[in-house]
Amino acid sequence: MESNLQLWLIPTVPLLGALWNGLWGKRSSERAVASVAVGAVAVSFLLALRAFFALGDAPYLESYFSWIAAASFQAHFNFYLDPLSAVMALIVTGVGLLIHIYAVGYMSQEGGYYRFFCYMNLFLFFMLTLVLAGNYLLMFVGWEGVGLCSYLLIGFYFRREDAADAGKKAFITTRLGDFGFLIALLMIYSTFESLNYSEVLPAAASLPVESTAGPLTVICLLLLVGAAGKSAQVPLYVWLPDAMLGPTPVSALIHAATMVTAGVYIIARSSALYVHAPQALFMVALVGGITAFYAATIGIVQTDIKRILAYSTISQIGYMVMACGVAAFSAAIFHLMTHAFFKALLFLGAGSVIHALGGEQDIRKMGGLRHYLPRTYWSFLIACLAIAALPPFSGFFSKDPILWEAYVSPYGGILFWLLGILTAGITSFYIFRLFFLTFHGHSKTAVATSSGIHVAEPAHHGVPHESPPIMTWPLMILAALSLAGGWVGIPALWRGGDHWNLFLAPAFRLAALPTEHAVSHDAATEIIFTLASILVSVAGIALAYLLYCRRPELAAAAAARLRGLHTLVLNKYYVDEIYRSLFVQPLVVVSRELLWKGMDAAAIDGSFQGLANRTRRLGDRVRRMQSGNIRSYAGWVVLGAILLISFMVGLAS
Amino acid sequence: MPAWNLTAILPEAILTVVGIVVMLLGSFSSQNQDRGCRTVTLMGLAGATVAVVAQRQHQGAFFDGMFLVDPFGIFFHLLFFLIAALVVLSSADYLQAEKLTVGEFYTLLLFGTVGMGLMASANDLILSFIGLEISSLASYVLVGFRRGVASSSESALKYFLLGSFATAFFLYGIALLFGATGSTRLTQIQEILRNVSGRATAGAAGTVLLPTPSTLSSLAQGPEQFPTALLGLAASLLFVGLAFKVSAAPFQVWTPDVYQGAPTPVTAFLSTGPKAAAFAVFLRVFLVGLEQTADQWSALLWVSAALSMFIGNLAALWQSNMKRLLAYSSIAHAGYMLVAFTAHSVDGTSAVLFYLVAYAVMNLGAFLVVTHLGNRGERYVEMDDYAGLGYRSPLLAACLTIFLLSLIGIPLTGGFLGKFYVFRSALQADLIGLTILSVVNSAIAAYYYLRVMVAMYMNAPERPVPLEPVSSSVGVTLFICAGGTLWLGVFPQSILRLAENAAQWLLGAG
Amino acid sequence: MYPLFFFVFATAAVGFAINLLVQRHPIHSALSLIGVMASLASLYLMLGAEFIAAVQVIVYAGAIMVLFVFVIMLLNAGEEERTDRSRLAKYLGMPLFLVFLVTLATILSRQFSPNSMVQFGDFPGHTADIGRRLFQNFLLPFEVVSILILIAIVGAVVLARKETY
Amino acid sequence: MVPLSYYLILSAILFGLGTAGFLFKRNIVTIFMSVELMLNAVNLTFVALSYHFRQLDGQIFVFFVMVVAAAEAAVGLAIIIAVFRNRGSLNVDQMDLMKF
Repeated sequence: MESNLQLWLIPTVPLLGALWNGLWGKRSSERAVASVAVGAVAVSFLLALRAFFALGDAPYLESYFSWIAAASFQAHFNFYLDPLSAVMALIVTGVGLLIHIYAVGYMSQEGGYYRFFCYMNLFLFFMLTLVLAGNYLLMFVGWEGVGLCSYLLIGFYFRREDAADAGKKAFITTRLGDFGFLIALLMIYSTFESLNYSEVLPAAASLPVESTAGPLTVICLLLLVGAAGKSAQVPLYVWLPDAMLGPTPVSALIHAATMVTAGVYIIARSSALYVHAPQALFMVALVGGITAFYAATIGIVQTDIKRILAYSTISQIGYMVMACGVAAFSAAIFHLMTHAFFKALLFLGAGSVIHALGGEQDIRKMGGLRHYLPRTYWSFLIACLAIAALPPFSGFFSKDPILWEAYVSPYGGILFWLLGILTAGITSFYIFRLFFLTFHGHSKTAVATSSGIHVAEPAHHGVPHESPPIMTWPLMILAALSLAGGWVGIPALWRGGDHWNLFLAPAFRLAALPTEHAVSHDAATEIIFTLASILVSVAGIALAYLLYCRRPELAAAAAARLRGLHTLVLNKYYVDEIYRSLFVQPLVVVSRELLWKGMDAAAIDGSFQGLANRTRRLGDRVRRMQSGNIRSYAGWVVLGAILLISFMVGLAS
Repeated sequence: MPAWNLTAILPEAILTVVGIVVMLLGSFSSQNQDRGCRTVTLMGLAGATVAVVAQRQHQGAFFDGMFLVDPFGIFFHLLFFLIAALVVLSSADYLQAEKLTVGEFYTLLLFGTVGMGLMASANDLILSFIGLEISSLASYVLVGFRRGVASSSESALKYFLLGSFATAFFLYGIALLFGATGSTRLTQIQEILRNVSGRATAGAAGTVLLPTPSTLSSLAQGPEQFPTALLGLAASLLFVGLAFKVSAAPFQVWTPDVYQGAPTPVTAFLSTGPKAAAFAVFLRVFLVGLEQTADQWSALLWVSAALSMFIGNLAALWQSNMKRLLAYSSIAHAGYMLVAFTAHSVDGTSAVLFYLVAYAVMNLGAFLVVTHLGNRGERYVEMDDYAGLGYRSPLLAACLTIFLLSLIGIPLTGGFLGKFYVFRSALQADLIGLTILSVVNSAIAAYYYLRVMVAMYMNAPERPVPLEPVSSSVGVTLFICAGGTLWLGVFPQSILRLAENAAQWLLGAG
Repeated sequence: MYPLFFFVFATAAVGFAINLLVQRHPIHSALSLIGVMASLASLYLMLGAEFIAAVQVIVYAGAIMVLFVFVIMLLNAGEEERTDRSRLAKYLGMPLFLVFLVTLATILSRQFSPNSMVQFGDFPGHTADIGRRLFQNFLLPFEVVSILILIAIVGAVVLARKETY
Repeated sequence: MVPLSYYLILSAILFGLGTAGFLFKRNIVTIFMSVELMLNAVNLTFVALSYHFRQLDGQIFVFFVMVVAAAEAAVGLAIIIAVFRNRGSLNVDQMDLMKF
């Protein structure tokens, strides 16, 4: 690494873009605003690409100036490039670029164009700072910054009261997590006397593995709190579904592809700490596994297209966190990347659908859109196949190692594998439910519109229409990536080169497992496991097909065709009903009544809401102390004095 | 050494003379009177700053050991002069709009600053007391400066009555400390208490002799003769007086009412200047004079810090008046500083000092926006009046956003680093419970600051509030405050080093 | 002889102080306060502080209290109304007062030995010594106090001036 | 001869009565007089301690306290006059324009 990479340029260029648009955007044309914003991201992407190819074996460090130089505390502005941060920077700028391009079309005629792109560029600045930072404090700067931008962008539609509330909810919930991070950071400093990765990570690697909870475990658990807040893990996930009130490109960029994965990144970044704190690692796996399963079940019963995708995101990040928890860090980052592709695609596709239907988000009111939105349809299908983890789509290659590691890793176990595989089945079910309801079946919207029930928006000309090319091109590129993005990591088992793991290996060298794999395994077992997971995914799709696509069509066709087949159809119908009552209905009931309404709405969301209300009520009582009466105030002073005196004198004697 | 030394009090002397000059200048009615007064005041502050900087070469104890020129005092002097200058700059338009007499306003401000300077440098409790009274009396008058307005004079009354009530406690504390140790000189008290506790193994309570002159010099009778309960009583009375002045719970009751009714620039001044001065006395009295009884008073600080944070933040959730909101937030911020104080270490003390600077800059800025938007007669100080400000006056809104973000504690602002040092020093002192409480509090606090931001950027105004054009003095002040807030967040070294130096000096480690 | 004087003046001081509380007209309260101050001046004399005793009478009882009486007359303040807007003072006031008093008195009485006695003529200091000490060791406070007085003058003018311009 | 503690207890009693006056009196002027009573109580402590230590510092403190009290009285009474002009009342229970 001889050359000077000028890493600082990567985040700074979007910052300049944000400043430009913030200062002059109001007076510029949409075209100028868009070209500045997109151009900034494109330059940043190219720079990230250059850095990626210049990457050597050893981590590359660029230090700019000393930020805090107190006698007892030092921190620098420095950036750190290793395979992990290089990959992250590429994902952030690459996906960011595509989403920016898409937003050029999506956000036109929305109002506040320049503001939107200003915030988006600002977001990229903070996200890249987070990813490239060379120490935990600078990472915290990015960490808080992305939270702030997320808040600004969720509340973008400032006229909507609920959007503003959602923004606040997101900000405050994640802040609770942020303070876990902050305290972890202080503890890291007091343990290692430094915040630089280049010093902390080797130091941590040289410490013995903590068999009982020690400082490392505490640090790791606090970091987990921070990660749970930002990455919407149980129990701090409540803000993410509400965050969907923001514009769709925001959901795609911040609440699916990049910011919400920061929690995974920080755990992977601190992998050297985590492998020396197995109890914390177990908690990570548990949180991830539970979140994955729990959020997926909720996804089944949602009807808002973006909320389904939100729960799906929570669930998929749960997967990544679980992968970290079983010390499969490179698998986690692999899934992070493929997820960024297909989830961004799903969101953008959903945005395209919403755009075409003039703002409609309820999937029960959609249907038959494949005829109207062919390009969206095909790209969406690829994304669905990818998330359902069918070979050869990218999701398959990234999800499979996680499931396998969950089973064989010394930190894993059959429990995590079961959670994972169940989630995989549910995932493919709900995503195809969404898919079939949206794109297949009858076009309900068109009917509704013509009968005048559905009041169309001005953009909606009765018939749904495909989005302009500037919106569909990013979809197609993302579709290609969702299809092929996984091929870089084809494992040896499938005669691949296992390039991904080899490439990322230097980043996790310090996190090399201190013990050998406890479970010995052979290729045959692995193949069986893989087949099982494929089977489960296919089963999920088939079920969704039967319930949401096949049945209504058959019912319609049967009436017109042979009468003899009718019984069969009825039988089929009957089977469906059995299916329904035996498997789906309980699951639906359980997940709706218990998990969603009971847990999600009442317990967790409710407890946050309740906490907020209680806090406010407490505040009301507190402010009654300020009665405005001077004599009462003097009474408080005397009361306080008496308490102080009795305490002090009581101590003295 | 001569009994008196002008260099030691040169800054105070300059400000006094300038104050008198401004007072005289103000009495001549002329066209450019306001401008002249302002220029002279600012020049005086600049001169005093130069004098303070020059004083770094002449450190030591003066006036029979009553007045210390040390890094701690110098740090506070610089802070006070900065605050005073910013208040002078930001009050120009306000005074004009409210038709208030400029000369007297600036005179009182300068005299108040002299009092604050004395407080920061005083090594003798009597001098601290007089300094406190000077700054308090000036504040009382400034609070009631809009004498035709009922709320202003009511504020002055509340501040005055409760302030002198608390001062009486403080004075009683001084008297009893004098009784317990035979001295009011802080360094002497420290010496005496060190000797006592050096011999103490088990300080027996019960009937004990007051130290007589002979015991003071030799302390021959041993520590069991030492009036520990009297010392505790004195410490708690001093605590009452000082906690009142920094508006720490449970002695914060006066703060919201006084801050709300006072003229806004005065509120800005009160929440930064006299508060910082009271902190200076607080730190000197407890970290120097009563250093040996730290295990007793640190528990008091613990409770007071926690209560201040909770009371300030919880009550602020309900406020719709910006001045009252910032008043409650000021209570909470006093709480954060007390957290670092509780740590009782060099780090903690320097965290307090740094926080004071950061808080001064951001809070003065926030109040300046409130002043400017309030318009004539402070008509528009409700949160609803801020609706849509983000579109109507983007720069003003952007500045307020910076201040609010800093008050929340977002990185790259001074407020963040301030909180960061506070939490760090608290953790290092193993105050884990208190750290968690302060973390919870800063999460609560985000809520009400965000409400203001939501109002500015996300609510449409129901009735657009008239916006006066930003004058050059307001613009310059805003720029200094906003720039300073960011500067402290990105390049904190210089201030931090000063703060650390001061803290080390105070705790005798440097 | 000494105890008798002490108890007479102490009782007078406390009695006048209680009277200050009990009286409903501010003028009566002000006169009671003058009584307290006179009693205290006598006690100062008994403690060997002649200068302070004189200043107490001249400055405190003389100047400051005259100011009070003047303001009371100026504002034509009548008897105070027994309003009860402060629930804290109404219900907790008495207990707070008693607890505070008892705490202070207990601590002070327990911290001082009964052997430390006060008697006539046992104090070495004189007024001349006060002057010397004031202008040597306490020069700075002495000078600085003038600022305080200046603030008082400016403040009084600013606050009490009528709205005429 | 009287024990020194008698003086100190007397001053504590006067201080306590001063606080009581602040809590119970309704007229602003009287409340302010209570504060003066408290300051007087502290002065007695200072003089008594001055006697005890056989040094003059305590008396000098009293001197300063008196000056401060005088200045405070001037400002305080001016504030009271301003309040009276605005509100036409001296009842402290009515001074609650701002609360909560």
